[in-house]
Amino acid sequence: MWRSCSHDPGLSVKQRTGLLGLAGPAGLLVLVEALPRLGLVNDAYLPPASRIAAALGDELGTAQFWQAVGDTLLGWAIGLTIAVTAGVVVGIVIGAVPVLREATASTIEFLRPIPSVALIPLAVLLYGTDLGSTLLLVVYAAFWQVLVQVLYGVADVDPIADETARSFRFGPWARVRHVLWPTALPYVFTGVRLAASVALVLAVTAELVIGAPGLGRSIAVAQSSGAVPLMYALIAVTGLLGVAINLAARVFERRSLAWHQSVRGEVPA
Amino acid sequence: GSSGGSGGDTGGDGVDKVKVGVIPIVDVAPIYLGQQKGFFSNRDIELTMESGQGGAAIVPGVVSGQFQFGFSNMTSLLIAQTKNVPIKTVAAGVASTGEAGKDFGGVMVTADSPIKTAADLAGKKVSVNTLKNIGDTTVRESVRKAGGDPRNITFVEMPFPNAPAALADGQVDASWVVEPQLSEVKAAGGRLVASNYVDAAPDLTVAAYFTSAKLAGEDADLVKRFTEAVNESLTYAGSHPDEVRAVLGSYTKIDEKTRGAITLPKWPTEINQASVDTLAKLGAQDGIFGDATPDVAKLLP
Amino acid sequence: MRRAAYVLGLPVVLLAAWFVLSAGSENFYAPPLRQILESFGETWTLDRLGADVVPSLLRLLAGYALAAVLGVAAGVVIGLNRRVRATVEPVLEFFRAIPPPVLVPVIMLFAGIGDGMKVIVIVFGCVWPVLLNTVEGVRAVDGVQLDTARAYGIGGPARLTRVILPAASPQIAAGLRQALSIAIILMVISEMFAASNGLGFTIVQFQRSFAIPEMWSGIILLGLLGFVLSLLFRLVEGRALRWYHGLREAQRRS
Amino acid sequence: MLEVTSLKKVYRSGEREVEALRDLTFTVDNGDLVCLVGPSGCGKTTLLRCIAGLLEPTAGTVRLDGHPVSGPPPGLAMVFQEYGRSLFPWMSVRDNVELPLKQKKLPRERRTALVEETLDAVGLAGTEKAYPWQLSGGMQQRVAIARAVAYEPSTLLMDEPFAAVDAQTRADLEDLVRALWQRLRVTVLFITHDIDEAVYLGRRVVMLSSSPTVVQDEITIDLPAERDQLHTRADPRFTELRTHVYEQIQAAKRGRPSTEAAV
Amino acid sequence: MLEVTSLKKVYRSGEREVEALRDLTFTVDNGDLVCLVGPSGCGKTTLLRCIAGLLEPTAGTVRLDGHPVSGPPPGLAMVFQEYGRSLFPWMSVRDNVELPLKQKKLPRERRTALVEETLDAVGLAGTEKAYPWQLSGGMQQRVAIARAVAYEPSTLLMDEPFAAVDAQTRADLEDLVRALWQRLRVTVLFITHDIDEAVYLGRRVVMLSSSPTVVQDEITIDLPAERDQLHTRADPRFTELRTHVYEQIQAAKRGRPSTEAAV
Ligand SMILES: Nc1ncnc2c1ncn2[C@@H]1O[C@H](COP(=O)(O)OP(=O)(O)OP(=O)(O)O)[C@@H](O)[C@H]1O
Ligand SMILES: Nc1ncnc2c1ncn2[C@@H]1O[C@H](COP(=O)(O)OP(=O)(O)OP(=O)(O)O)[C@@H](O)[C@H]1O
Ligand SMILES: [Mg+2]
Ligand SMILES: [Mg+2]
Repeated sequence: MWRSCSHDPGLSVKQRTGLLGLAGPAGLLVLVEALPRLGLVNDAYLPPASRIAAALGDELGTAQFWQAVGDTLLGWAIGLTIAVTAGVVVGIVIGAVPVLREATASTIEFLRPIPSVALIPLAVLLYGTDLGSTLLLVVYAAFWQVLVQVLYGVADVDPIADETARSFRFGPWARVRHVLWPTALPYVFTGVRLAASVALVLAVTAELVIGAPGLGRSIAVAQSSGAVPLMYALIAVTGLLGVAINLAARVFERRSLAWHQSVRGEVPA
Repeated sequence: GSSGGSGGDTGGDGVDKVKVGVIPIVDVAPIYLGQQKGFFSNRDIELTMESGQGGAAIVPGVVSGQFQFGFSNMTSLLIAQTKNVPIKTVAAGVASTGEAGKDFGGVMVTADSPIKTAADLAGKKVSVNTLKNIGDTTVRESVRKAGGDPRNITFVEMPFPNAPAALADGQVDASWVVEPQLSEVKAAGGRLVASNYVDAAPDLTVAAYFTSAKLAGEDADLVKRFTEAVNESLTYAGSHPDEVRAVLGSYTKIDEKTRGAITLPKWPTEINQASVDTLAKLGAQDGIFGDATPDVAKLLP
Repeated sequence: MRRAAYVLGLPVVLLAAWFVLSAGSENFYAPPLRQILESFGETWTLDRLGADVVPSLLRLLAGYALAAVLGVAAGVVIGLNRRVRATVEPVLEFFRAIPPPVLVPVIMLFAGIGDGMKVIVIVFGCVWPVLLNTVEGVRAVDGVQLDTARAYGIGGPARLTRVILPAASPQIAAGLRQALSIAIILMVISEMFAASNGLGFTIVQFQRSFAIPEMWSGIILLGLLGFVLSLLFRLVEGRALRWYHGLREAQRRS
Repeated sequence: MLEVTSLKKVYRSGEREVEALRDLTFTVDNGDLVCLVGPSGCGKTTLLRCIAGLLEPTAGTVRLDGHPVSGPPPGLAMVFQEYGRSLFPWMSVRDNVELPLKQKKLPRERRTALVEETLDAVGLAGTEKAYPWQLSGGMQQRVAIARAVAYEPSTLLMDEPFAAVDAQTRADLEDLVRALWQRLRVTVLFITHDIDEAVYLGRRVVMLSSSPTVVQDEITIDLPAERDQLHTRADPRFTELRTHVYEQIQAAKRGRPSTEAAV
Repeated sequence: MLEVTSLKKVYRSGEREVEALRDLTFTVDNGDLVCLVGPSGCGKTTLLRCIAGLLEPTAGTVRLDGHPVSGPPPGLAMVFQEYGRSLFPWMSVRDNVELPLKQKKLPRERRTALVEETLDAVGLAGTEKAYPWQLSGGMQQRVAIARAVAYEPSTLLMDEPFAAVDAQTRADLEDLVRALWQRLRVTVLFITHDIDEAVYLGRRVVMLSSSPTVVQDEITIDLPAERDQLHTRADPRFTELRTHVYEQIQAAKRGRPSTEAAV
């Protein structure tokens, strides 16, 4: 007899969550397969999922592809590391010192919305089409994500917790380490996850627009060559990279935030 | 060999390391071919191709010395010249075939479009890859020549790869595209209504290789060798279309069938100065240089 | 007085430094600040503002508002329901990682090339911080507060509007704020495709036509715009989250 | 009638496993006022949460008027031990008290009247516009009490509701709860640490053992229904009863039922 | 010596202005144990915060051993009324207690010994690895007490530290505080609502009036230094003293000093 799998006592919660997680992408695949097949969109411009998959299959065999993935990930990882480190340090210093916070607020607000794409000429000027250009854009864009989250996180410190620390005469460093940091940590994680994908977006965009080596350039080449399935395949690879990065971040977050409300209990629906 | 700081880095064995900013499209096939054939290494040039998306990314790279040479269309170079960007062309890049209906770029419409001739484009929505550049000025000239009124054409900016879809979807009435999108639209049943490069000027020079004024002044020898190598490549490419089609596969993803079918441009070694003058005139007419007038002589070698 | 000093102090110092350091600049792409400021006045005339900045602003606001509504709504649903979260999270992460510029062609397939497309591009890019922060905020609502709501039969819409959203509001605000600056970035990106007016379009045109001082003046205008918008945002946030800031400051300052 | 049958609750989180309640059975008649006492950490709060339908028991059932409780039943109000966190910091005192009434769809005038009346009864007239975090601990706790009282519940669960208020206010609030109970005949289940308070307030006192928790003992408080702070507490029977409860609790802490005879 | 001179504190937030303390003057000798009682909301917590240097008074000064207090002075420990929020939810019970000791740079063995000893003393042996939010209210409060005690402060400020624990545990903790005080001669300032507790614990009791707050009265508890729960509380002098305090508090609530003669 058929039984709904979500009631199958043989499945653990984890497995069930995993299955649900697959349902979403599966639905997306079906949609992309169906839309062009049913003629709802022209399959020359959005080919069915199967053809995209085939193009991806071909591409997986080439060294060029892996080189591009490697280049993109390298730019992403270095850029993200710099941005997160800088964002956290600057955020905590600024957030913890009210005077600094007030004095820098307007400048931060001014610099933040300057689109990183506007920095392209500057990047090319400084670094040509090397990794440096990508890094400049990635760091600039990802930095703000982390910084803002850290600033909000620092502001969220429970006054009583902070007073407790002060009453035991924790020094500034100990207060940061034991009160500020744990409180801000959930925000930092959100910031890092935001920054991780923004960094990926910017890495690919930079490659796309400037032409630095990486997946973005491959996408641009595929696009200008009219290799539509390949273009979508590469876009999908970008997306999959994002999913993988997020998964890793989630696992790490769960480990570090076992005490936090969002992890310890679920809001009953 | 050179010693100037801005020149290519000189390797220990007297070889110049040279970076060229190019757009990875059909137009630059000769330089890739020439690299394969050793035309550059023969002249002690170790060539690296850096791909950039259009002049906006390449020109600053050349000016700042990140690239020694770059590839750009003539109108962009003319615009740069009017703004006193310190650059100078060093070699021809690519030219129109000069044959109406058989050029590597043109204005396309869908099969069932009411637009029959270039004159019908008047009052319509036409996509070009970049506004206020070589595309719209030459398309206007086509319309003018066909007896239409180019003033109220609405030009929409749309990267070439996106144009076929937009055209098929009816988002634009006509699209100016180049190869390989030209073949793509044709394959989908599209019709050519104007060969704008041909209409603009006979044997129009569409693009050129350039360098910074600084490098041109400091390392004339390197520039000379580069120009020679490019010219040899252009000539070779002109006479070996099959090899051109083959080399396209190495730096683009154009599939083999399309590579066989596309119309290749002409690769003369001389920049057609008359056609550049025409481009300058057309641009001035359409107001893309602002108040200034380009000094063609200052730009060309 | 003191506030003004705080707001203007650092920017003035930085601008002065830029002015002095760039004064003798020979670099074509980094002209002296004086020249940039001169061109600022010439470039951004009232006509220009009306023709380019206003349409951009309208797209920006439409996209931002839509993203805010969508992000909060979806964020609440996803945050409240573990199953929904498990189902949609991978897909969302997938789309989040795709750079908007490569998606524009796909969006154009469905939304055409008008303002609709640009608004969708903005929504697509700036919905993520709102969504993510809402999800996190909703998940972190204090358990005792939720129990209180349940015990008193505060359910349905009231539970949402009176308990969950206010409790998550500080974090939602963080997301909205980040979304604002991303929205501006995407406004520029979206105007790189099929546009014929707009601030982003104009800046890109300046860049392409080598009008470098004008381009810099556009970037400065973008910064100013972002600054003004974020000031407005802070004003609104300050009012909406008065309780929160009060709560945090209560013991410290009073 | 409230029936708690073989209730068991085990908290599991990671490797740590705590048996908060082992096997609890008792009933509370409608309109009764029962005080629950027991050592700290024995599971009183856990029990109250299960009764309110906020926590799912590991085993056993809770029934209210014959219906099994799965979520918070209508007409139930609860005062949480964590009074500070149970108030919504984004609402003024007035809004905190009024919100549940809005949910009950009471008309505006009735709501206003109830809010004023109860805030006055707990001695907080004049703080309507303040935010909870602008109040002292005891004041916050009284806001939480006012909220529960204004709700006019048919069942009222209170978890150490007077822990943070001073002796005098506490006495006043005790009388308030008794008056309310007598007037509206609500069923009250009241957790306290104060044995005198339990005896003074309750019609019955249920004593819980220390962990693993079972019902240690139960007595009916046979003091007259009319009680007042001075005379009732001076009553020799009061002293007898409180001594009995005290001894049972002592025994509970030692971990076995007292062998002394029941009162 | 702790000297509080003409202390005044006005809370301002927006239009609302609350005069929590009007004019408070009193001293606490080194090694003294003073209990503070007063109506709910009269400003006891505010006073303690000012003494701890956590809050800046509007007027007046606090001096400790002659030095004006501007930040938390060294050797001071405080138990907060909001015990739940004063524990760090991201740390286990052990880490919560140990962290201040680390800050004091005590060697590891000493820390371990202190943590175990104090957790044991407050009846929480065996919960070291739990997170605070996995504990009952009373247990959380005892963790906060253990943290302060383990710190071996020279000045100990406690804000209703036993509010959430049961009578028996409370009695034990009272004896713990007295033992600690006698052994280490720490200066203790202890806020409570329980008049019996104040009299049983203190060497002096300071009574605050209701808002606007001043010192209503002060008495020295002339009970023998050796106290125990059974005999001391049965002492007739104990009853006299508690009645006096009770009457003063009653008077305080009525808003004027009692006219009755001092004891
Ligand atoms: N952050 C604040 N903002 C405004 N008013 C406050 C604030 N904190 C306390 N108050 C007010 O100050 C007065 C004294 O508060 P405090 O907490 O010191 O009282 P308390 O004696 O500790 O009372 P309890 O015994 O109930 O804890 C109260 O009226 C309270 O409303
Ligand atoms: N969320 C939780 N996770 C794990 N254990 C818990 C949790 N909540 C409570 N416990 C444990 O359950 C037991 C009973 O806790 P409960 O809060 O019911 O006690 P209580 O009788 O209310 O105590 P108190 O009088 O101190 O408030 C305690 O040992 C506590 O550690
Ligand atoms: Mg409890
Ligand atoms: Mg207090």
